Amino acid sequence: MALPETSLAAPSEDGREPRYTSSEMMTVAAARALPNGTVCFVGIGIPSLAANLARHLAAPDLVLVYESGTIGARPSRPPLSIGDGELADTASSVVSVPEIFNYWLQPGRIEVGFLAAAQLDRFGNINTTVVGDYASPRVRLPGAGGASEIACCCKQVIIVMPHSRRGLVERLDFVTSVGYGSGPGDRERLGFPGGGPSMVITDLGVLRPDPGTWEMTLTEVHPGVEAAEAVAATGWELKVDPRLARTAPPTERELSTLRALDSLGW
Amino acid sequence: MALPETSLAAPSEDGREPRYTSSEMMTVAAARALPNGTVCFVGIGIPSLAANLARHLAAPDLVLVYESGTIGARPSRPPLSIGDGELADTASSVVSVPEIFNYWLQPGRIEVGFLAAAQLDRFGNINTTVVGDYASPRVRLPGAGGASEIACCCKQVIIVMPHSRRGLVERLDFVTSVGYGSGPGDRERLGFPGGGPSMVITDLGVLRPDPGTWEMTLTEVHPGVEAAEAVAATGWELKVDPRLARTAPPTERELSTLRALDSLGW
Amino acid sequence: MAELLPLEEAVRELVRDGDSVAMEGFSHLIPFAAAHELIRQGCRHLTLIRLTPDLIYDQMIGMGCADRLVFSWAGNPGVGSLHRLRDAVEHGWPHPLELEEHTHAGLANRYVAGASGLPFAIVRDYLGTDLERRTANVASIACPFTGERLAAVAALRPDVAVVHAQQADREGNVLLWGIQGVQKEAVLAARRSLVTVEEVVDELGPGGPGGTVLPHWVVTAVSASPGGAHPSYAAGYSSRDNHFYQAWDAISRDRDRFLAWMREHVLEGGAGKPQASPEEAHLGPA
Amino acid sequence: MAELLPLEEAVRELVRDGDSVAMEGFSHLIPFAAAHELIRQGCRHLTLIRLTPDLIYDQMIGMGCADRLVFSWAGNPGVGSLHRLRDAVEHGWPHPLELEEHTHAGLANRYVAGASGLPFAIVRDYLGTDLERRTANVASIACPFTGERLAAVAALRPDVAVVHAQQADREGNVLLWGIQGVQKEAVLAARRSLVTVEEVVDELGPGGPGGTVLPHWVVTAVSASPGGAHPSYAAGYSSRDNHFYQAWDAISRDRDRFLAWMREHVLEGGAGKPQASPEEAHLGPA
Repeated sequence: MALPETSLAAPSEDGREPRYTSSEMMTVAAARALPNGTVCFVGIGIPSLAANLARHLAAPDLVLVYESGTIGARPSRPPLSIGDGELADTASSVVSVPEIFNYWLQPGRIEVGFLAAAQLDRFGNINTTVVGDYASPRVRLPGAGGASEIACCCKQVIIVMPHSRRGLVERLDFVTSVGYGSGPGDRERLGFPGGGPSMVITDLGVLRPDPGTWEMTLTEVHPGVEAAEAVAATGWELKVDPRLARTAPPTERELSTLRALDSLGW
Repeated sequence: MALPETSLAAPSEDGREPRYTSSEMMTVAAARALPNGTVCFVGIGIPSLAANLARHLAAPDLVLVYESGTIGARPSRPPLSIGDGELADTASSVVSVPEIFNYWLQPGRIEVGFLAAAQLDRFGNINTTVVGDYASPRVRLPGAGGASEIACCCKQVIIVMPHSRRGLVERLDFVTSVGYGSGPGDRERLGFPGGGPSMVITDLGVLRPDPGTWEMTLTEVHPGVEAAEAVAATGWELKVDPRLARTAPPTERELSTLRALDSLGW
Repeated sequence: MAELLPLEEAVRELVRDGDSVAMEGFSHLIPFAAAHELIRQGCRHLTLIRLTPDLIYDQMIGMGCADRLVFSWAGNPGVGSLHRLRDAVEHGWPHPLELEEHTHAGLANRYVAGASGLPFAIVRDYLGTDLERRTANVASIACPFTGERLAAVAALRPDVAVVHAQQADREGNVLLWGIQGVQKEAVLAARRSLVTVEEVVDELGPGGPGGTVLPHWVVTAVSASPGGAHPSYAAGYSSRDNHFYQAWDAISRDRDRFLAWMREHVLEGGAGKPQASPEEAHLGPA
Repeated sequence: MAELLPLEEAVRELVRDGDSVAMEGFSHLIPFAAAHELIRQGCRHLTLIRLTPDLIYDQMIGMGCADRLVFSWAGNPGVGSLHRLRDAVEHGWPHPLELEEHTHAGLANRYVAGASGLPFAIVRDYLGTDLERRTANVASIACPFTGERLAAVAALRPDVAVVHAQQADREGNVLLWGIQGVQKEAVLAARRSLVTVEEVVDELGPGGPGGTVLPHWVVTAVSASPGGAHPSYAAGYSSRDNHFYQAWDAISRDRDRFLAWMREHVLEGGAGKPQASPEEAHLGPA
C-alpha cells in the first residue's frame, strides 16, 4: 500500500530540500517502537509496513500475527490484504478466524497491537465506524473488524495516524474501540486484559498517556516540528509533556530500507 | 475387544448344540439397527464391533465418528482404544476433542449414538459412575466421558448391555446420562436436541420406549428366549409389548463375518 | 449428503428470496462465481451475512439483492471504501440497506455458537463501545463463578451458507486449505450449504497448511466452479488478483459505470449459460 | 519463549509440590516419560487434571503424587479399571484422593475457556444428571436471548501443562499431528508448559492429518524424550503398545506388584540418570 499523501516534510539538517517525508518519519517511529522478539498483531497499511520495516532492521525475530489466522508470517512480498497467500505460505501456523480471536488475541497473548484510527479522542478511544450520525452518516467507515478486540486485549496498543483536528477530536462520533474510556479505572471496570494505548504515533510526533490522568499527552515531536504545531493540529486541548523529547531523524539505513519496501509495493 | 462372557446361548433350530452365543446375537442385533449411510458415534467395545460388523454387511457407507476426533474412520484393524492410530489414519477428518463435542456432537448432527451402561432404569437413564454411595462407592466406574453428551444430543441412542437384574435396575445409584428422565416432557424441559434412547439391545431381546409413557418395554426377544426370562432378569417390573416380536437368528454371513472380526481381535 | 449439481441449479434449489445468506471466505476463497449466479437469478430481499463484505457484497448490494447486511468490517482491503455499500447506506441507492454490525470476534463467535448448537457465545469485546448499544444480538451476561460481566452474542443460523473450496470428491466431501476464515463454522451453522470448488477429484489431497475436510453429510450441494473465487483466490490454484481489487475502486465509484460493468461481465457474461469454463469464470476488470 | 532443557531439569524448574498439573494426550501422545520424572522427583499434593486419567495417572496416584483428580473418564481403555485409582478412591491407598469429575465436553470446554481468556464456557450436558449437583465448577446459566437454561463450566488455568509431541525445532516451535485431543487448549490455558518431543529437528515437518504448531512463545520448556509417550504412541514414530495396556491390568491389581514394577522400571530405571535413551524410554511390561 502506498504511504498516505502528506504535504508536511521535515527539512534536512543543512536546510536544503527535505530528506524524508513526515509520513516516512511516522512509519520509522512506529518501526522503532517494536523491540526484537515482540509478538505483534498487525493490520494492513502502515502497521504492516512498519512491522515489516522493523523486521528488516533491528527486529528480525518479530512475530507477526494477522487476523486472517496466520501466526508467525514472514512475508517476502507485500500483502495487499491480510488474507494474502504469502502470509499463509510463510506462517508457522494457520488457524481459523474464530481461533485467532478466541485463543490468541482475547486472552492477552499478543504484546503489541497496531491500530489505525479515523478519529481518536484524548483517552485514546477510537472511531472507525462513521463520521456524523450513525443512522445517516456523512461518511460510512469500515467498522470495527478486529480493532475493538485488539484495543481490549493486547498488552499494549500503538496507534498510527496522521495528525489533524479532523482526526484527533474532542468527541468521537462513535466509540468503536476503547482506549482508556473516560479515564483511570475504566479498563479495569470493563475487565479488559490488555493495557491500553501506549503510543499514538503521528506525522508530527508521539503522544503517550499521562500516568496520572491517562490523557494522551505530547511527549515527542519529530525533527522540524514545534509543539505548538501539534497542539494546533489537535481537536482537544493537547497537553505537552514538560520533558518533551525530539524524535531522532530516520537514519540512512531506515530510510533506504523503507523506500526499498515501499518501491516493492509494501 | 473380546465379547463379554455369557452362559446364555440360543439353541440351533434343530435343537442341537447352540449355533451362536447370546452375546453374538446381541452384537448382530445392534449391527442390524444401523441403516447404510447412518452417521454413528461409537465407543470402544460392543458398539465399535457392532458398527464395524454393519460396515462389513449391509451398511458399507456407515460414517463412524469416534470421540477422539476421527470423523469417517474406516478401520481395517481393530482399535483397542478410541485413540488408536488406525482411526486417525483412515479418517476423512481428524479434529480436536473440543471440536468433536462442540461442532459435531452437541448440535445434534449425529444420527445414532451407541452407549454401554452399568446400570439402566426404566426410562433409559444410565449410570456409568459408581455402584453404591458416591462418597464411598462399592465400585468406582469410569464416569461420564462422552456418554452424557451422546445421550443428550444424538438423534437416537442405542444402548447395548447384558440383561440382568444388577444392570436393569429400579433405581440408579447415580444418573450419569439422561434417557427420558422421569418420563414424558423431561427431555424437552432440559432442551436436549436429541431424541433419546430408541432401543436397548440385550442378550435376551430388545426394549423400546412405549410411545405414551416412554417406559422401556420388551418389544422383541431373541430366538430361544421367552418373555418371562427377560422379565425375571429385569430389576423393574418390565412391561411386555403385546405385539412382542422374535429377532431373526443371525444368518451364516452375519455370524461368519462377526467371528472373523472377533478372531482378529475386534 | 451432498449432491453434485451445476451451479445454476444449485443456487436455484438452495436460495430463496428473503433468505439469510452467509457467503464466507476471509480474503481467500471468496465465492464470487456463486454470488454472480445469485445476481443473475435476481435474488431479492436477502439478509447478507459476512465478516468482510468485500467486493462480493458490494456487487450484490449494488445490484439490489440485499435488504439487510450483517457484517464486521466493510472495506476494500488495502484500497479503500466499498462504494456501492456506502451509496446504499449514505444515499439509499438502489434502496436502503439495514445494517447490523459486529466486531470480527463477535460475528465469528455468532457462527461458532450456531455451529455448536448453542443459543449464544461469549466474548470480551463490545464492552464500553457504542456497538454495545447499537447492535442487535449483543447482550450483557455475568459469569456465574466470578460475577465478571461479558458480552453475549446470539447464535447465527443462516438459511444458506455458500463457500468456495479447492476440491470435492465424488461423494461430496470437501477439502480446503490455506487461510480458513470462518467457512467451516458458516457451513456447520447454516441450514443448507453450497460449496463451489476448483475441481471435483477422485481422491482429495494432498492439501496444505490449514487443511480442513467438510464431510459430505454436512454439505447440501457441491458445484464445480473453476476460478470461481476470482478476484479472490484459491491457494494452490490461483493468486489474488490485487490489480482487480484496485481497479474496482474506479469501477464502483460511479453508478452507471458499475451497472455497465455488471451487465457486461456478470449478467450477459453468464446468464442462461451452462457452468462457466475456467476462462469465462476469470472475469477481468473492465 | 521456549527453553530447550533436559527433562529432569525442566520438571524441576516447572513443577512445584501442590501445583495443578494437566498432562494431556487423548490415547495418543500421552507424556509418560514426563510423568515418570515427576514420580522420580517425588512430587506431592498435586491436583492432577486430565480427561482420561489412563495408566499415566494410575501410576502417579499409586505412587502418592496426587491429592486431587479432575477428570471425565477413568478407565483402562478397552481393558477395564484403573486399579490404583480405584484403590485410592475405594480404600484411600496410598492416601485418599479427592475427585472432581466432569463430562468430556465439560472438561474440554473448561480448557477452552482457559485458553480463550474467558471465565467460563457453556455446554449442553450435565443438565438432568447427578453430575450437575455433585461437581464443583459447574453452574446453571440462562441464555440472555432465549431464556434457555444451559450448563456453565468454570475456566481451567492449570499451573503447568505437560504434553508430548512429535517434533520441536531449535527455537522451541512444536509440531504435533494425528489425534489432537485437548493438548493445544491445555498448553494455552496453563501458566507454564512443558512439551516433551520425539526429536528436535532443524526444520519442522511435514506432519500429517490434524497437524498443529504451537509457536515457541507459548511454550515454557521443550525436552527431547524419544519414545516418551510409551505405552501410548506418537503417530509417525511409534504404535500404541496395546499389549502393555492389557498387561497393566495384572501389574496394577496388586499393591506390592505395582510397587515392585514402579521401583524397577521408573524409580531405579531413571533416577539421577541423564535423559533416557530411546531404549530406556521404552518401558516394557514386567
